[in-house]
Amino acid sequence: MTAQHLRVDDLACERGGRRVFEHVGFTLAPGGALQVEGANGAGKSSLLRLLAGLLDPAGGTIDNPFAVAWVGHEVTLKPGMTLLAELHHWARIDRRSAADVDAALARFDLSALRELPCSVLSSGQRRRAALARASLSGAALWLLDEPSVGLDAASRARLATTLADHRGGGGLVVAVTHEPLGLDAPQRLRLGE
Amino acid sequence: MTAQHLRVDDLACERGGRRVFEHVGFTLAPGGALQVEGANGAGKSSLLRLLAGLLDPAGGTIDNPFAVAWVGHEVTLKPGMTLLAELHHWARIDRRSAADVDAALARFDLSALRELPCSVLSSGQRRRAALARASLSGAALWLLDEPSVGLDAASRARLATTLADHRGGGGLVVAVTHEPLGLDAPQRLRLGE
Amino acid sequence: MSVFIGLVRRDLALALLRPGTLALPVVFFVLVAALFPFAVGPDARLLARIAPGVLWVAALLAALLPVETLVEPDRADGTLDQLVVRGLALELVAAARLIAHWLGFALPLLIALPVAAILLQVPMAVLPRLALGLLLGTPALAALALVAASLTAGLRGGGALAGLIVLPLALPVLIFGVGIAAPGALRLLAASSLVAVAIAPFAAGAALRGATR
Amino acid sequence: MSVFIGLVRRDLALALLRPGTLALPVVFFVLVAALFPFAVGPDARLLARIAPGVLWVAALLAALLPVETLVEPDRADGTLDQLVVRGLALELVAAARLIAHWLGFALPLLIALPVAAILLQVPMAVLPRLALGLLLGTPALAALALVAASLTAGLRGGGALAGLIVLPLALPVLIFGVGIAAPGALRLLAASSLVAVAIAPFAAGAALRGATR
Amino acid sequence: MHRFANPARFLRIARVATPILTLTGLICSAVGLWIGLFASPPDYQQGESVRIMYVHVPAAWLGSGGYLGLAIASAVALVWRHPLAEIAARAIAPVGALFTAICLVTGSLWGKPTWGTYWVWDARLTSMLVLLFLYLGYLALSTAEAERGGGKGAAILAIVGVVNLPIIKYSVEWWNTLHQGPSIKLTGSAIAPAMLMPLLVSLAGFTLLFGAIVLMRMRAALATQQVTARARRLAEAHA
Ligand code: HEM
Ligand SMILES: Nc1ncnc2c1ncn2[C@@H]1O[C@H](COP(=O)(O)OP(=O)(O)OP(=O)(O)O)[C@@H](O)[C@H]1O
Ligand SMILES: Nc1ncnc2c1ncn2[C@@H]1O[C@H](COP(=O)(O)OP(=O)(O)OP(=O)(O)O)[C@@H](O)[C@H]1O
Ligand SMILES: [Mg+2]
Ligand SMILES: [Mg+2]
Repeated sequence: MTAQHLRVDDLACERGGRRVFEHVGFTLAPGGALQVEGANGAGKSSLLRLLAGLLDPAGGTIDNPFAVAWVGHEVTLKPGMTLLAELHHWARIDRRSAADVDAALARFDLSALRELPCSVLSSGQRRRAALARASLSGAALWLLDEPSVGLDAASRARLATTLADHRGGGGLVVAVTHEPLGLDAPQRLRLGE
Repeated sequence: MTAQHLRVDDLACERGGRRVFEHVGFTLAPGGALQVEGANGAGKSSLLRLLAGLLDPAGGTIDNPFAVAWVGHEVTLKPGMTLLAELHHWARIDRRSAADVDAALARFDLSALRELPCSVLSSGQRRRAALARASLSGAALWLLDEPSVGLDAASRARLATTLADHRGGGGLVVAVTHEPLGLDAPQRLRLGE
Repeated sequence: MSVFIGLVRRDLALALLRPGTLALPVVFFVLVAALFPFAVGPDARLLARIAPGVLWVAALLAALLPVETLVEPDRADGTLDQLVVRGLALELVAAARLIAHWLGFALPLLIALPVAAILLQVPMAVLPRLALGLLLGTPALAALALVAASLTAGLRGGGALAGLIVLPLALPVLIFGVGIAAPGALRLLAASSLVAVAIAPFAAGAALRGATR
Repeated sequence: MSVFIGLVRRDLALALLRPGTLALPVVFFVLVAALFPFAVGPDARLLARIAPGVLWVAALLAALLPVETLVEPDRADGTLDQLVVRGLALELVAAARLIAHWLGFALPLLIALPVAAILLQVPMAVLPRLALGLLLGTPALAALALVAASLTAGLRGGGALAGLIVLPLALPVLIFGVGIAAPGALRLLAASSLVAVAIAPFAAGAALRGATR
Repeated sequence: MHRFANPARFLRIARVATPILTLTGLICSAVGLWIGLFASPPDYQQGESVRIMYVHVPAAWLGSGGYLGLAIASAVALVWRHPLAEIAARAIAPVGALFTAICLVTGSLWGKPTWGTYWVWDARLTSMLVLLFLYLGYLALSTAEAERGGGKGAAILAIVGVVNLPIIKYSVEWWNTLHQGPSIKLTGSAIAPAMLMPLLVSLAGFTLLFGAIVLMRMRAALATQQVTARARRLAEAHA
């Protein structure tokens, strides 16, 4: 039998009674990456929500055998909590160790900020924290909504290598973006054409 | 006598008791643009807050004779309100006409969405709304924090022309960004070096 | 001035978007009124005696319910920044919010008053005086709630913290309000409302300025 | 299971209930109890008689205070999304939130009880019964508040209003609560709490699933 | 006003003042309490229980006096942005709250034998209770603000609270008070010199101790402030 794939077939999406897109289909193998592009409002985030099971399809099928890590537009950090406490909380839910947390912090150069309350982090530092949370979740399929937004050059490089490593380990990436992410040879999907 | 300038001299910034940057100074003439760059956490947003008077300098002086339009990291739209209601509200405060609102909506290609509640707008549509609010405020000095974040190619082009028009009319722009904004011949300021 | 009215209108519109916020105090108010007859038993005289006090405490506590959503959202989503940048005095903003909050919280309460009064078997003759008392006293409560909300914006433990701040300051209002039978109490009530309403915008404004920093 | 405990711990931490800061809500309750003597006068016998009512008002207030911040922030900032994506049942999340909410207001209330009792001149003999009544009844209040909060999360207009419809269901609990002297009242309290707590996680979970869509 | 603005100078002065205040304070209160508890006559109607007075009354005065100090410090912090004023206010609050609590406890302990109950809703008792609540409100708010990284809220609250104090005092008119009125005046006190003397001595002692504790807390606060700032710089240095 063949390895498992993420299979999406003839997918249609409605938001607020309006058909946002339809006839979207693709297949993604382990190690693969899909880069989703399109104008504002084309339905990129909606597609990600469908893949994550956060939204019900208006038509078509999604066959996703993989565990999912989610980085949406919101960074989802509680202001009062320290960065470390936040990551530990999610790591516990994902059954990951403290070592994994430290590794993720280091991966996005956040180690020095670990004790700061999230309310004082800068926008890029927050985004990096959200990426760190996904990278330590251990999930195979990463769903990233404009992951490079607000990142400085160094962090974008880190993101690129992190994504490459993840794919190297057989992980899958579906990333929405308006600018290159440094994914090598990604499949491309343009919505709203 | 000479035209008025935005003058910043030997500025220092502290957040949470920590010195974020110091010895920052520049002068911006009407029609001028300053592009602020630097790593995450270098203090770009803090600098904008200082210029906007939303933060008190830890040292140095800011001499700003201009009215300010502010586009921060937050888009500041109330979920339940329609896009039109939001812009009308701020336009009333800025003593601008309904015609100005329509023009701003058109400028960022939002006219079709005017009746939608802000909660359903996509991230890029929201960001465009925030830019539209600034562009109709009639203020001379625009303070923009990563204005191109989440915008599609077409919207970035619109942003660039809008900024050019504003400068052409004698307006000033201070923009924080990690990527080119299409400003022509901007002064550059790199923080955190 | 037109800006000020615009702010009030806007605050009211936003409040109407979340009628749950408006209804919650009323629900609480009526529940409390419905509760006491069972607490003190059928003795009507006793009930009538405590009724004004119960209603006032209920009103005071009801004013606290929306405290966590009164200003914090505006701080978190950058609304305050937008207002400050436009050179609007936060005192003005606070004053507008105060009016909107009073309209949104006191009016429903006054409408619910007859129901509560019946539940507490308040003689109809007393009702107008009670209503008048609440009418004169609630502005002070709204003012205190606003100040507390501004002081605790963005802080942990909003509700209890705000309560701890408001309740001691609200005591005079409560005392005057309950003692409306006493001569001159109404005047004292109005006076304390005046003082509270006069001070609140400045206190709240200063607190908000701190919160935007 | 460890995940569940983790969720409760987290909710407590977010609800300011880091060990030590329990003091804040405790003081708050003492303060609420202290309001009534101001309102109904210092008559010791009268105070002792309304004491159960007072305590239940405090309980109701504490249960309702956070209604607007109990789940809505988690919806708005994407926390619910993160939990759903991890395949956690929202019923589980709701149950954890229910426990945390109850611990967050009922515990301080019980701790404050003795002091409040002195202020309200409650004979020490009655105290245990009062405490038992609160212990048995407050879970129901927490459950109702959670359901209301979940129903209103993300909704505006009519929907948000509809969420409050569950709150009047608290009335029976309150009535049993203040009537604990009556035979069988304690059993009724326990029963209503059991029912409410059993149903709430599922109702809330379903509501939350709707809110994330 | 700004002579003490610079923490260094303040620290120098405080380092000398603290032990002196502590020592004299301990001596005075020890003497006062000893005379009060053992070497002074029992009250002709209250008997031995009157001895509680030597703790109760000073505590009461320091409780209310402390709040005044708190409000003044807060005002200075708000108006002149005096760096030490806020620290002073935050140092005073818990101490004042403590003395207020002592007054309440000793008072209600005294109440049992004299009034036959621990608590009555009497104007003075009530007003003291409210004062305690004001203290606690200030404490809660100031700590919460410190968590967020500063703010003016607590200072504002302290000042607004002072506006409320006289109002609370006038609440006497709503209740007939059980508590005795002022019997100690600058001229012609209605209290036996044998009782007055130890009372005043222990009052002096408590006051000195109050000052000593406040100074200690201020020094501690300044120290931690510097430490955390340094730690922050180190952490962020390689951020
Ligand atoms: C919880 C109960 C009590 C509280 C809160 C309380 C509070 C106070 C306060 C605030 C003062 C200072 C008055 C001032 O500012 O001049 C005071 C003074 C005093 N209290 Fe109490 N008190 C309590 C119970 C008692 C009892 C039971 C007695 C004895 C019967 C008592 C005897 C005195 C005396 C003799 C003074 C000094 C009178 C003067 O010169 O002001 N107190 N108390
Ligand atoms: N809850 C909702 N109800 C109704 N319409 C919605 C809702 N959410 C989104 N929409 C609409 O669906 C369309 C797609 O939204 P979506 O967020 O997927 O766009 P997007 O491709 O992510 O855009 P962006 O690049 O700006 O993020 C938008 O036009 C938006 O107005
Ligand atoms: N309220 C605050 N209290 C303490 N420190 C803060 C606060 N706000 C920001 N900081 C710190 O100040 C530094 C600068 O923050 P700022 O938001 O200006 O960075 P930035 O240059 O805008 O970064 P980005 O590119 O990620 O937006 C950051 O290290 C941040 O942790
Ligand atoms: Mg999107
Ligand atoms: Mg920034």
